Amino acid sequence: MNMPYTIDLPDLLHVEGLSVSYGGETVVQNASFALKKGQALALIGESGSGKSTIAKAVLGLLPETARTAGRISFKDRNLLELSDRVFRPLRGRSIGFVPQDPQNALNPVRTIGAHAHESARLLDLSGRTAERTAIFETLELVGLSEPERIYRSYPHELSGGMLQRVLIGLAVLPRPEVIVADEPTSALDVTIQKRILDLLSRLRSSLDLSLLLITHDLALAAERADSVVVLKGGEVQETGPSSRVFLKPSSDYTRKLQNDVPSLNPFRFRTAERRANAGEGTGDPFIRVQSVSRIFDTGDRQVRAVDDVSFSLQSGRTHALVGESGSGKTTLARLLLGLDTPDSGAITVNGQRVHGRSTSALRDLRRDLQLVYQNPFTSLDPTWKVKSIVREPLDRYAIGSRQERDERVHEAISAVGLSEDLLRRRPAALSGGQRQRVAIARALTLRPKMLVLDEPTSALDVTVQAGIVEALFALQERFGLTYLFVSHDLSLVRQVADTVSVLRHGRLIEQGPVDQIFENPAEPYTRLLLESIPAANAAQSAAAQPGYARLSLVKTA
Amino acid sequence: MNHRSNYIGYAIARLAQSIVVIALAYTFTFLIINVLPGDPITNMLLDPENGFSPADIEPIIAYYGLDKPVLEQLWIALSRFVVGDLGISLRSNLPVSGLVLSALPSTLVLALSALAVALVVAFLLAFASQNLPPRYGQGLLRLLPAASLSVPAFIIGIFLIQIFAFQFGLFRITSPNSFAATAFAAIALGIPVSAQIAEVLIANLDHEARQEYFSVARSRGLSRFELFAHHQFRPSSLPVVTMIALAIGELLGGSLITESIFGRTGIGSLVQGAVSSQDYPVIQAVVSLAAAVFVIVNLIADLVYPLLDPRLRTRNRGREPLADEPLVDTEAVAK
Amino acid sequence: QDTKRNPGGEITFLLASLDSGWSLNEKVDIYTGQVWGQIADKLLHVNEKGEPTPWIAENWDVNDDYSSFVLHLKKGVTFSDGTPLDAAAVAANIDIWAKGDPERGIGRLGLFPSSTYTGTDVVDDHTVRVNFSTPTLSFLPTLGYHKTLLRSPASLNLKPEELGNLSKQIGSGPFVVESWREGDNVVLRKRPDYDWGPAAIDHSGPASLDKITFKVVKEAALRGSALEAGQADVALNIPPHELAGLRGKGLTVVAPPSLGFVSGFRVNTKAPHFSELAVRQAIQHGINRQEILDTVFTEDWGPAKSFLEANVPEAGDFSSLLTYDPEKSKRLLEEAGWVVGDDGIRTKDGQKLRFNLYASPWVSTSKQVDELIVQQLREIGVGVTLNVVDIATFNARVRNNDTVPLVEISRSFLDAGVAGRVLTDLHGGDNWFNYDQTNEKLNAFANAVDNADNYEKRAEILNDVQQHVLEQALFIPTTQLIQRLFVQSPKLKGDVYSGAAYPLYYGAWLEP
Amino acid sequence: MTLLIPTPVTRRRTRFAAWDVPLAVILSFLFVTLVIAWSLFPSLFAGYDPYFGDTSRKLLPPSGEFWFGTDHLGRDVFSRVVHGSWSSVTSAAIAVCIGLVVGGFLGLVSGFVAGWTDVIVARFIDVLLAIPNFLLAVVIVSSFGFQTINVAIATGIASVAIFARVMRAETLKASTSVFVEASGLLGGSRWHILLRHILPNAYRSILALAVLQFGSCILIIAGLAFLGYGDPPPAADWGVLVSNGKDYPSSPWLVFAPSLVIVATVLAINRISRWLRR
Ligand SMILES: Nc1ncnc2c1ncn2[C@@H]1O[C@H](COP(=O)(O)OP(=O)(O)OP(=O)(O)O)[C@@H](O)[C@H]1O
Ligand SMILES: Nc1ncnc2c1ncn2[C@@H]1O[C@H](COP(=O)(O)OP(=O)(O)OP(=O)(O)O)[C@@H](O)[C@H]1O
Ligand SMILES: [Mg+2]
Ligand SMILES: [Mg+2]
Repeated sequence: MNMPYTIDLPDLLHVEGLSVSYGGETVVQNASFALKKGQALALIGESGSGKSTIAKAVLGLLPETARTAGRISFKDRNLLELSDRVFRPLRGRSIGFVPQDPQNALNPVRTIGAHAHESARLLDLSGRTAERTAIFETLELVGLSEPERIYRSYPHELSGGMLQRVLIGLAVLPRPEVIVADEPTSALDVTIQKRILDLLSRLRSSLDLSLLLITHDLALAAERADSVVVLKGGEVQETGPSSRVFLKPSSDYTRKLQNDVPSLNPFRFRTAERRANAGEGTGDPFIRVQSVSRIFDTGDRQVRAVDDVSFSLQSGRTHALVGESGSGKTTLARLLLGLDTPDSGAITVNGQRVHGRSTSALRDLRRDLQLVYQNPFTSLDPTWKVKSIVREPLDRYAIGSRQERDERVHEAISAVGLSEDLLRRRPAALSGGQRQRVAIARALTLRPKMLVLDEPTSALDVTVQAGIVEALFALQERFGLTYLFVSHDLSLVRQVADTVSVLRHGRLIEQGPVDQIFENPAEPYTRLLLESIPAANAAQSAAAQPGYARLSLVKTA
Repeated sequence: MNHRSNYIGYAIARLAQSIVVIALAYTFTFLIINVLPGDPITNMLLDPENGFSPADIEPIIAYYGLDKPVLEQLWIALSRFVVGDLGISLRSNLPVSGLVLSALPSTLVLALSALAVALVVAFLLAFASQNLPPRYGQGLLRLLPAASLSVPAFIIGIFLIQIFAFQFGLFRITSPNSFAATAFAAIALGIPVSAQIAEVLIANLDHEARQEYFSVARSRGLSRFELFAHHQFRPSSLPVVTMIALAIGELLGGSLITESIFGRTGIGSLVQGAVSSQDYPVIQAVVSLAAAVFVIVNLIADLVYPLLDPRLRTRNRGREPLADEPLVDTEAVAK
Repeated sequence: QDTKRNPGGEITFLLASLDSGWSLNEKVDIYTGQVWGQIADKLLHVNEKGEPTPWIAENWDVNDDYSSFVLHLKKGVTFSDGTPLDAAAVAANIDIWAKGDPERGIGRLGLFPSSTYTGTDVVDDHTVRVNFSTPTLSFLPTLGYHKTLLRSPASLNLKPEELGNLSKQIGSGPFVVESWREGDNVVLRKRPDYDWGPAAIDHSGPASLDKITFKVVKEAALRGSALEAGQADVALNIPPHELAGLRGKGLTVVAPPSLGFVSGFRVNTKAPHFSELAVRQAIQHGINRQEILDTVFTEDWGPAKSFLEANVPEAGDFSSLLTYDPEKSKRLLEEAGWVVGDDGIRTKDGQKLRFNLYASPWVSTSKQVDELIVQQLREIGVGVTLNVVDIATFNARVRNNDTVPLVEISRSFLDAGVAGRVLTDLHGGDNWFNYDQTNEKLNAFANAVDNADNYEKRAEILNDVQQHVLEQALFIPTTQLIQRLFVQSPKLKGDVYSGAAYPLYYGAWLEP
Repeated sequence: MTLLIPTPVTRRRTRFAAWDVPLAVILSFLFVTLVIAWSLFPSLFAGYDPYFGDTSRKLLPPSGEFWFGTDHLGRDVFSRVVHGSWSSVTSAAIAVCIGLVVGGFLGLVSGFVAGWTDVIVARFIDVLLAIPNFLLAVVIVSSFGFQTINVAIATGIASVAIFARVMRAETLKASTSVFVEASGLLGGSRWHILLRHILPNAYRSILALAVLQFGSCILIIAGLAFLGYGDPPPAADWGVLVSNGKDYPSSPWLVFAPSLVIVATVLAINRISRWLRR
């Protein structure tokens, strides 16, 4: 699957000194790199570093407001100089595109078939039936076993993974020479992500494609690409063969990136001491969930979102809920907070039952039990200033004097590592990472005993994620907090949790101390989840990275 | 299949709701009209030419039941309304249903032609707004809808008549139902509506052009026309269905002014006459008829919309993005 | 004259409304009246001098004290549904006029002297006798009124919901309804077997015009423009300021005189300050009638010389009582103790000389005239606030409201006896000046007019009434009232108007 | 009379866009300010008495002296337009206030309080929505009496539905949003959530709608005046001016001069609303 990295293949796509600016703002500066025939090149970098802009430049899809300089050579033509009319025949036929977000990449009012015919037309086949045959073949090629049904479906009738396959199919259908894939899996589950990436690799070798892969995940880039280009703020930090960049990063930025990838540093937050007394712990559990079920009635059928789940959690520890999307993690968290009522089973917090209480009793309970939402962009009221947001719970519970409240706000803000001058801003003027810290600060001002963290970092970059996780652990140390950590990112869970529950379709699959689960998964499903973690090229990095060796052990076990 | 029965259930519920709304509109109008003390008969007969004394008028008022308490009158009117009896016009002594039915076709013709004008103009504007190169005045063209929304409808009407009827003699206002006169009345009535539709349509087209799937479609090397037709225009035009439904109300209301200016008789002039003589049964009938038309058209729009927009066909499904995805990649396993 | 007559042709007549329906008695309004004049005949034709002339009644006998009338009907007259217009039909019509039919929601006819009516005897097929309990000088003129239309007995007996159906309302006139649309238009076709036109029209046999189309065009300005553009032949009630332009385009303006009161205001003497003679007289002389004529009207309007229209036989010329003399007005007010305040409005005992004026909702030019009067009265220090309201609001605010001193009058009649009926509330009189029966002089006048049993005697009394009312400034005339004004194509000839200014197109023809 | 279909947000908002005001919006603000100045201090702008004319100079066409010409009583039309702005502006404002307060309240209640209240209020809103705006206004004015204040009230009642609808949608949107649930978790009561979270978030759309409705209320009021439901003379409301002017087809400036002011005002207001809605 992995081609040896060779220098003497011809360049198919050559970017030289590319600069792109919008208005006065230059977002890509003097970028140069080359993609060789049949090879995969990864562009990595944090959000806003200009990755998509480069992809659009290659596809000739930059908006009219963009100004470009430099050269993008494709088969000896400078793509930047072609008019739209001349460029059009290249699109699809020579350069294919796989977009980032499969849900929005297909016209919702047209069937998959209608889309596919647009691509199939580029093959210049003799008629619609011939096109159909080609389409069905391609759909099967990308692993969609019922091509007729897919052909007739509308985009919203398919799952994200299926859509991403469809999109890959549409891209490869006209047999292009290069495929530009802009974060093709970042919107998908780990398990699906792996399948999609495997598919791309397979197609690349069987169809002799070159791949320009855009991602923000260094591990993924190292695992899937022959060479890597690291971008920051529109400038290229370093380029080189992926194994070299990955193992011996030459720029500080890449080193930092490498350091922040959880899968490469499984013990970053869990000291040896902590790991030593991992496990269930002793004494009365702070939280006890007993055979809880929640069934949703969606009109035409019932969804067992949570199905007979039990676990308990000691004070001061971190328990993780993992599972693919839709496995019932959020539902369980909401049940715990009393935002939803279970159909059966019981939940107690600190010995008190959560459900069947009056509103005010529930309110008292919640003082000790706070939630940090998955998406910091929707959980803060856009019309409020940060200071009022953080103060809101204090005001609501009428805690202390005015001055004490102010002090607590400042305390909480600095505890999450934000500077005071943000207090006067509104959420719109904050970055995603800053917002999530504000949300955590807000949850902390009441000095709760426990935080429920529902995928607190899944909407954020790896670097930002690392910062937030770091802050959370510092807080746990300081205040002895108890965490329920919900995530689908197993490598992150491994970094943070003491114990873990694996959920699937609402059912508990496996449960235990985190190291035990990761090193000795009893269930095939858990194993499959673990295998999906992108972890660079195992063989090459085993020696250099101890944590890595463990992962590869898991894989081969 | 379950969602088909859902759909039928939904349709029945909406229909019932519509009937309630129409009956409420009738009641509501009745109550509003009865705010002012006095009654139409007195106002009609106390014309100074007649020299009547109130005693002369009393039996007539009693004949029409206008001396009864308001709630009793409402009850009588409502119980007639539910069996479809709209009563007799106080002014012209003709059955209201006949009056309304004979006025309706003319207004419907006007409103539908206005709608046609509005759609044609709006779609042309929208098309030009996307495909006319900026140097040929695309910017000006985009200002047009907002500008024409600011012009009172009667100005447009007066202007059209003065120019086309009297200067160019293209139509005679004495035969307002002729093709040309109807066409110009439809233009006067349709322009504000077309401006609204054009505004939404242009905004939607711009919005679609910024959608991810638009640039993805572009990356498949589609021609300009294919792009416009399938990926920009088609999704943009769906909300127009809802707009058309809402515009019906505006067209019916606007017919008051247009009919008055163009000398057409229809619902608008009927209600205007009725209002000036407090012809209660006619006012109530026209208002509830307008409400009925509006409600029915909107009902149809609501029911048709899911058929046009595939996303809404499975509205209540809940999100289970990956439940039907095979867990294990069969192909990968096979290899 | 007949040599020029040109048979055939059709005309289009524009008017502002046709939505009062086609029911009986009071449902005939000034617009539907235009149509009725062509499709229904009357017993008499009353000319603009108020003189009754023969029509369906060929001649008539009156007893000495004007309380019993024998009408001799023309023979061979039929309604267009074929039923004969005989004595029984006439008696049925007169009964409906006098009594209405409350059972079917039909009111009596307002101007008909119902209170003294005792009944109609059918003497033979072509003779009726109409009886009253007291002298009723107004009976004969009333027969020329535009609402005393003769309709077929079947039409009189229609069910309530059919009364408004023009197809079922059958007359005996020179035209019959070819098609109609409620509130929009009526198309008339000539009746080929018609041969009983009024003596006042010098024509016999069927009408000359083949077809008349009445079409509603609400906007007055558009009626004028349509006429100008040759899209119509006659338009009713065009605003005066447009007339000069239309004349300039070669159109003819016809302003037939009508019998009635002039336009002006009756004074409610119960309103604050208006019991003071000085105030009333100051206003009488503070109004510049010439300026009103010059600004609002055209040469078709004449100045008011009394409160009766000049063509009413009993009207006198009292111009000297109606002069514009602001100095006199000011003097009168000063003498009465009204002094000008800072805001230019006169004050006495801390009360301002200020009142609300309501423009008549029945007269389209009233608003403009009143605007001018507001300006003029300001000159003499009287503050007037103008209100323009619809009929319903007018009735609610102006009737029986003793704070409104000036109430605009626009009223036509065919018999001047009405003038006696407005002075007091005797016998349900209109009590214009709100003295009830406290003013001896007015009481005496009212009785004298009511009891007069011949026209000459009554004319003398009415002369004194006019003198007194104007001297006392109980009525403040503005201008001659033109109830109906027609702008028409110069080709239209032979149109004749009734005393109430309604056209009869029986004798009309179009010049080629 | 505007149909409020949620249109997709047109421009990407950057942090400083709030300060970046397009020229057209500045001009619109200037014009609206001028109109407000007219209505507050008419005598600063108008040289002639708007209510008392000199009949010797009636019906003069526009000229250097009489910018908008004179009317049938010789009054300066420009002065009348300037003096009429107070009542034109206030009547539109009254209409918008009624719509805003009543409609806003109904929308809030029906969006926030579930159950029967919502059902009843929602049906009531449906009824108001189903009766064409203009028709409803005509019926109301005719029963309240022909006066500009009643016209304003009628127009306000007719616009209740649209405010209620938008408010309800905004309330529903806000009350199902995550930050509202979060506030509940943080101990916020229902009142607190309603007043501090839902209202402030609905405010922007409602404000933009109010501005937009201001423009269309001017048009509706003018339309009603055109049909003769306006204030009596010597009132100089813009709609009344147009309505009176239409009887003088040979003096077209009587219609077109005030119409021009109406069009310019509404255009400016719509532009501002669009800018607020961005
Ligand atoms: N059409 C545009 N107009 C102005 N600025 C833009 C435009 N598109 C992108 N930018 C800016 O250019 C910069 C680079 O954006 P780009 O989309 O290339 O980043 P990215 O690396 O793909 O980020 P992500 O990982 O979030 O997708 C960003 O600061 C972005 O705000
Ligand atoms: N209010 C609801 N009504 C109906 N079904 C629901 C509701 N909430 C959740 N579900 C269903 O319950 C199942 C579990 O949802 P849940 O949100 O708990 O998953 P999750 O594990 O948090 O997924 P993700 O990783 O995507 O956040 C899903 O199938 C979902 O469709
Ligand atoms: Mg990107
Ligand atoms: Mg979740």
